[in-house]
Amino acid sequence: MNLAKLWVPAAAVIAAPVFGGLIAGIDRKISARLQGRYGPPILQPFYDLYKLFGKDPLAVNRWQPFFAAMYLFGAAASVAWLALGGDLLVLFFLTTFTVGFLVLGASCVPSPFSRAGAGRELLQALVYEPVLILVFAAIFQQTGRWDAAGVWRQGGVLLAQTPLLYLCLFLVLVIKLRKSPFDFSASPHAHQELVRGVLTEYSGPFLAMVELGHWYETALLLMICALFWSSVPGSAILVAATVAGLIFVDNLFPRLTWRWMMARIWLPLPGLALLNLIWLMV
Amino acid sequence: MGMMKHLMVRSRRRSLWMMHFCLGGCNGCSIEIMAALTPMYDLERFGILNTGNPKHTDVLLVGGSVNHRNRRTLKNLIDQIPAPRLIVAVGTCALTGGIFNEAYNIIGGANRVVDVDVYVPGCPPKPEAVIDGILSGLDKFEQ
Amino acid sequence: MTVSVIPVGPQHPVFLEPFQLKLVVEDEVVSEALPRFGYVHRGLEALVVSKDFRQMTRVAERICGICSAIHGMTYCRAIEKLLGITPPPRAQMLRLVWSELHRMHSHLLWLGLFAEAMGFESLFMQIFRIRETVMDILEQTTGNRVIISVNVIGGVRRDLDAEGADGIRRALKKVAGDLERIRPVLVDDYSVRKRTEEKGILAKERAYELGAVGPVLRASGISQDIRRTGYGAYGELDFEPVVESGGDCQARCKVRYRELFQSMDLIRSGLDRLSDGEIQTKSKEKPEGEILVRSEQPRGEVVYYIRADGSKHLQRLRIRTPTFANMAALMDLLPGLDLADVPLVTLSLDPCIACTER
Amino acid sequence: MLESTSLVDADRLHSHAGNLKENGWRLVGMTGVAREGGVDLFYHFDRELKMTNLKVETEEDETIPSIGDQFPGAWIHENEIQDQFGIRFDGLDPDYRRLFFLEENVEATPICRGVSARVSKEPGK
Repeated sequence: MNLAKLWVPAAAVIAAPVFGGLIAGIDRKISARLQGRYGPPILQPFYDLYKLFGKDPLAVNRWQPFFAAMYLFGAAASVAWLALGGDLLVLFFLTTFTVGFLVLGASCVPSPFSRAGAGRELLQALVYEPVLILVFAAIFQQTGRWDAAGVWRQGGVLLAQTPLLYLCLFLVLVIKLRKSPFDFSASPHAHQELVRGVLTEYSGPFLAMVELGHWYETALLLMICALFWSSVPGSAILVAATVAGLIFVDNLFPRLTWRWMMARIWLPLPGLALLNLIWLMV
Repeated sequence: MGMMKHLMVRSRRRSLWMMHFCLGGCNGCSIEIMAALTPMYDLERFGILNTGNPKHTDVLLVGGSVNHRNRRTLKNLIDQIPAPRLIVAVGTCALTGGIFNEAYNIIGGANRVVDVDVYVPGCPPKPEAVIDGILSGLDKFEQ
Repeated sequence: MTVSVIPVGPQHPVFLEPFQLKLVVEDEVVSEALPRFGYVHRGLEALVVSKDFRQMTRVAERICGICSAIHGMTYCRAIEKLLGITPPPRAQMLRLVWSELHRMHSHLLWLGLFAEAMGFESLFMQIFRIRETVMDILEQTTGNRVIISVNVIGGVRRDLDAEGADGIRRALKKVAGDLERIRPVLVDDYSVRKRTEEKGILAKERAYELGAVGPVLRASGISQDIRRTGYGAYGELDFEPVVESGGDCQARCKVRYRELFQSMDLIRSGLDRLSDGEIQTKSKEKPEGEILVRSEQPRGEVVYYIRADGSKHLQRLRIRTPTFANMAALMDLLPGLDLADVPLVTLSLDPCIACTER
Repeated sequence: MLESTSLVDADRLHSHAGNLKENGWRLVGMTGVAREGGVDLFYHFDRELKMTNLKVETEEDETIPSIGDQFPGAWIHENEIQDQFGIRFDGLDPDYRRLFFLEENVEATPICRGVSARVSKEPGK
């Protein structure tokens, strides 16, 4: 094991939340401009996060801080693993565990809003997990490699062969980052039926931990997106376009219901991904 | 250490998550607070975000006068807000009970139940006054 | 099957006001709903004991901030009838203009909150941006944004000069243009329709039986509008109530959207027919007798009952507000709804708790 | 005196209300007005923008039949009257038992001038 290699994941663990926070700040600024407002400064999410760490720690029970920490750890570990160029299948299991801790943290409290949010979070996982695994399978099909480092070195524009898959991945991103129309488990906008759902019962530093974990997840998903055009300028363009698309979709739709998601998205989404995969194989 | 503290004060001043709770009033203050969130006034440019969840709240805007039933609700809400917190009474009713002070179900202003930091007078106060009220309370975070 | 009890309120981001709905939920479907009121109850009807009948105008305006102009007008109309005076025609027409402007601000507020209940932040912001035009014109012509306090017993407190009238016309033109631009999103958009169509259907007969009023009743296909009784200056103007037949959230949204245009028409023709003259009829008498007066508020019919015995203080003031009547309909709608639709359906009735509890 | 108001006995209220319902009248509201030794109850009905009223003169603490079975929207009006005047309604559903708008420490208040208001207020905080 080459110790020098550890610099890369260490740098990624530090850089990823900065990146994720910046994305959140840009998102809030552009959304505000789209809505005809001036909007907060780009660094607003960092002020929010730092302030949250300075609030009184009020935990509902002993498990809640633990699950929040595990969620943060899981998300950070996933980023580190991907930066290390690790196996994509292991990454898949890591992300599943990460979401599991979020759901556990939300269901260990008595609040019905939090529990309902946890249930919806699980349903969301049910929708996007199959797509993620199909995305990884397609990457393997195209490059013959399971490890991210190999995929990156292979280079090339995966996007050219996998437009449908990328569309599915984009929808996964919409779901994962809780953008409209799929923002029903823990929307950043307050006025909704579940009062932030999964995050209802978190407060102060624990909420900050979950928020930080969310930034790691944002960075992770965008890193996966970057694999589809593995060259530095290419992936930069791809990620920027994806983020812009996310912001527009968020502002173009109202929130729909999870019933609608299960009826209209659950099967078609992996179906579309599978179609692309079959096309790659033949 | 000094720098961390300085940064914390700065963050607290820049990032206020607010919640408004309307008590026994006419609702006029409530809609002016809503108006303060929207494009013309845009509270978010000061980092003020409407949360609607006491556990995420830094600043509570109280509108309307306290009556016998909502007294306990208000107290419960305040207890759920983690310190440091800012409590702003918006509108004449929240200040003194206002025009309804003599009504049989009214106890009085918000200060009968909680310790109010900033009073914003007006019936209802204009959104500018609400914004000014919140921002003038920020010095509380200096300590 | 998981059964849980979800207390929505007293503090909930979707409701501006404290009001609790205890929902018994089975697998995110509401099976039972129990409301709890009293968080806003002030007992202002009893204020007649300490405030004289002229001061009560200001109390009536503060029953509810969203419908304050029409509350004030209805109270004044009731007292004027008891005193046996009629306000001059110019005052009547000015009351109509300001009432309809107030209706517009209320409906725009509702449209905005409705968009927000759907989670449609950008539409919410756009609608509130449009609303500010109306608020500005209210402030320009009356000096206040929300509680405009223009009504006094015998007429109105402020006059409107030609410049003010032109300002209103210009503002209306702007609002009409802006509203036309959001129409495709509010009415035709797929995802908005998905959220609003066939949600919370109130059948025609049931709506009538439950005593629903205002846009809720009209969205269920019943043409009822108290303005048609021709009180004040409404008798001089020609208009038809806005009626939709769906009875669902979509229909209620459409009724209010179309009523905005109706209000604009009423204001325009009101301004055109504005006659010159006094704006107040003075009277030194004290009210005596018993009276029942109705008006059409943004949320529907409001009923004032007043009993007076010729002294400075009224004997009894009773106000039946529109949301008070619509509450029964709301409780009838909730069971069987998906949890995600509860805020939307509740909001579609435009509940005003400050009105309900007084 | 209000226009088109008919005075009815409490025990004939049901049949009168039933008549009105069959003829397509809609319950608009109820008003209680306290007088010495009792309460005047008004039931307001509307049909095509015309109003008619029923008036019931009750004694103190009398129980009146609820018209909730004929007009399903009546519960909210009756609960409020029950709070403010102390009249009981028979067959009221849901029945908040005088805790509809008021807390236990605020007693029923006949809200009318000339009749003393009984309110016990405990201090705040």
